[in-house]
Amino acid sequence: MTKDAKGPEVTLRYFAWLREKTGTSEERMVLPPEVTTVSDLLRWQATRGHPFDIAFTKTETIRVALDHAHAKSGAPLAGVREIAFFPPVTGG
Amino acid sequence: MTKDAKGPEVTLRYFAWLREKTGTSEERMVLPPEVTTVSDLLRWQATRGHPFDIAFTKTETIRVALDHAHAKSGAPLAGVREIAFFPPVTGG
Amino acid sequence: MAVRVDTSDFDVSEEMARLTAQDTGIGGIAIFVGKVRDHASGQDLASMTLEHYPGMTEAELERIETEARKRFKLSASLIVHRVGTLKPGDNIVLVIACAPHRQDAIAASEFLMDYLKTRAPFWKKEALTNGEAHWVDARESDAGAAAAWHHKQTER
Amino acid sequence: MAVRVDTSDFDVSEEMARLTAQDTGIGGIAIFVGKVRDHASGQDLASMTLEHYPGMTEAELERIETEARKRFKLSASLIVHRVGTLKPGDNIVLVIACAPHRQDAIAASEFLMDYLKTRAPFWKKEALTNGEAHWVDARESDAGAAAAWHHKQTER
Repeated sequence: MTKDAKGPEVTLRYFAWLREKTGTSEERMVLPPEVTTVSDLLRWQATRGHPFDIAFTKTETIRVALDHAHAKSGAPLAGVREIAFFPPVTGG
Repeated sequence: MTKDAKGPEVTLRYFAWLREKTGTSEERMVLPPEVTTVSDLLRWQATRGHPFDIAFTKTETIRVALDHAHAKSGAPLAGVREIAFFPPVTGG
Repeated sequence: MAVRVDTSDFDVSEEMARLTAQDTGIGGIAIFVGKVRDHASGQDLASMTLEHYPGMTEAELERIETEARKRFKLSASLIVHRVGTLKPGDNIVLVIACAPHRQDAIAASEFLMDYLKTRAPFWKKEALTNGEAHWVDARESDAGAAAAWHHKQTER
Repeated sequence: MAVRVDTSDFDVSEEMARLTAQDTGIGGIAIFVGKVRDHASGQDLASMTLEHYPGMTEAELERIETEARKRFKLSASLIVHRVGTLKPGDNIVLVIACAPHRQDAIAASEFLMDYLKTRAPFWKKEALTNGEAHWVDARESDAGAAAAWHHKQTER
């Protein structure tokens, strides 16, 4: 790839049991260059070690939002500033 | 018929434009013995002369209730104490 | 379960509070409020007068509620229908259905409205601002909506 | 059209009055209120805590309202959703849809609820009287109800 090795910083946010299991509500970081889609990101989270490995074991129960909008697993991360992880919603 | 020539008195009630066209909201009378069903009664009303003849011209737009319950044209009148005539309802 | 015919207005919050008081098993409340519109068939409306058949109205509304209770799992319900002369913006009818589950509450409120519109003995007379007045015609679509429920029951 | 996320309670009559003020073209108002039930999966509930995703919640609720306005002829609508810790009997959510015609109001309120339940980023955590606490699982039936609307659109 011809782009810079270091991409822009993004904000990662965690809600409900993902917040509890990761012990994290918000973090800022530069994602590895090979992480370019939502599904890449979910796989990468499981490789970050404890407690992320446990929180991201069953990724089929995890939903992702990019810049405040629901995103599918193939959605690209390029240009995104805020990424959120949460279980299926249960409001109403 | 072996029954008495004079049946029991019934109350007839009229609502909405049937009340206005007949100039009657309520009347008490003994129905002729040959009037035994709702459709008999509708036909008979049209023979009573002015203003009933006009009010009961288009009987397909007239609904009938027997003792506070909707009735079909074949419903028998025997034992009924209150009969109401009105257009299709428009509440709600 | 209650029905009421009233010349005076209703307050939705008050009626809701009365229906749900001390029943914390209720999860959903579906409400419908019908109001007088400012126009009728393209003409400006001055007022609307609602006539009803005292005695039959209450009996019919109770039959409609009883049928709703058979079809849906309800905790409480209420039908209030106003009579007399109303102005544009005034409330005409209130239907509230309370149930443990949302789906029952919503379906019951629709059922109550559809049946009320085709079976409860109320008649509307509209007075226009141009001085004319006429009795409102029954709408085919209302009869269709009620008939669809009958069909639904048969299908089961 | 308005959406609101609030820790405090709402008053249905007040919200209704605000939505309908000065619009006498409204003929029907459909309202849904969701409440905290006193039990969950057969266990007694002590309280329920609602978490949400500030920023996305408002954006998503506005998208849901915009979609409803495209599908139905609406005069006004409102979604209020509470967050924080609630007790059995407390109100959780309020949806109001006002329309010239009854059918649009009722269908829109159902649509808003179905979409809200599957798309708006709220999460419920239930605390039981026995001391246990757990996050509520999403219900398959809710996803099915929202999917049915999508199907409806495709059919047209």
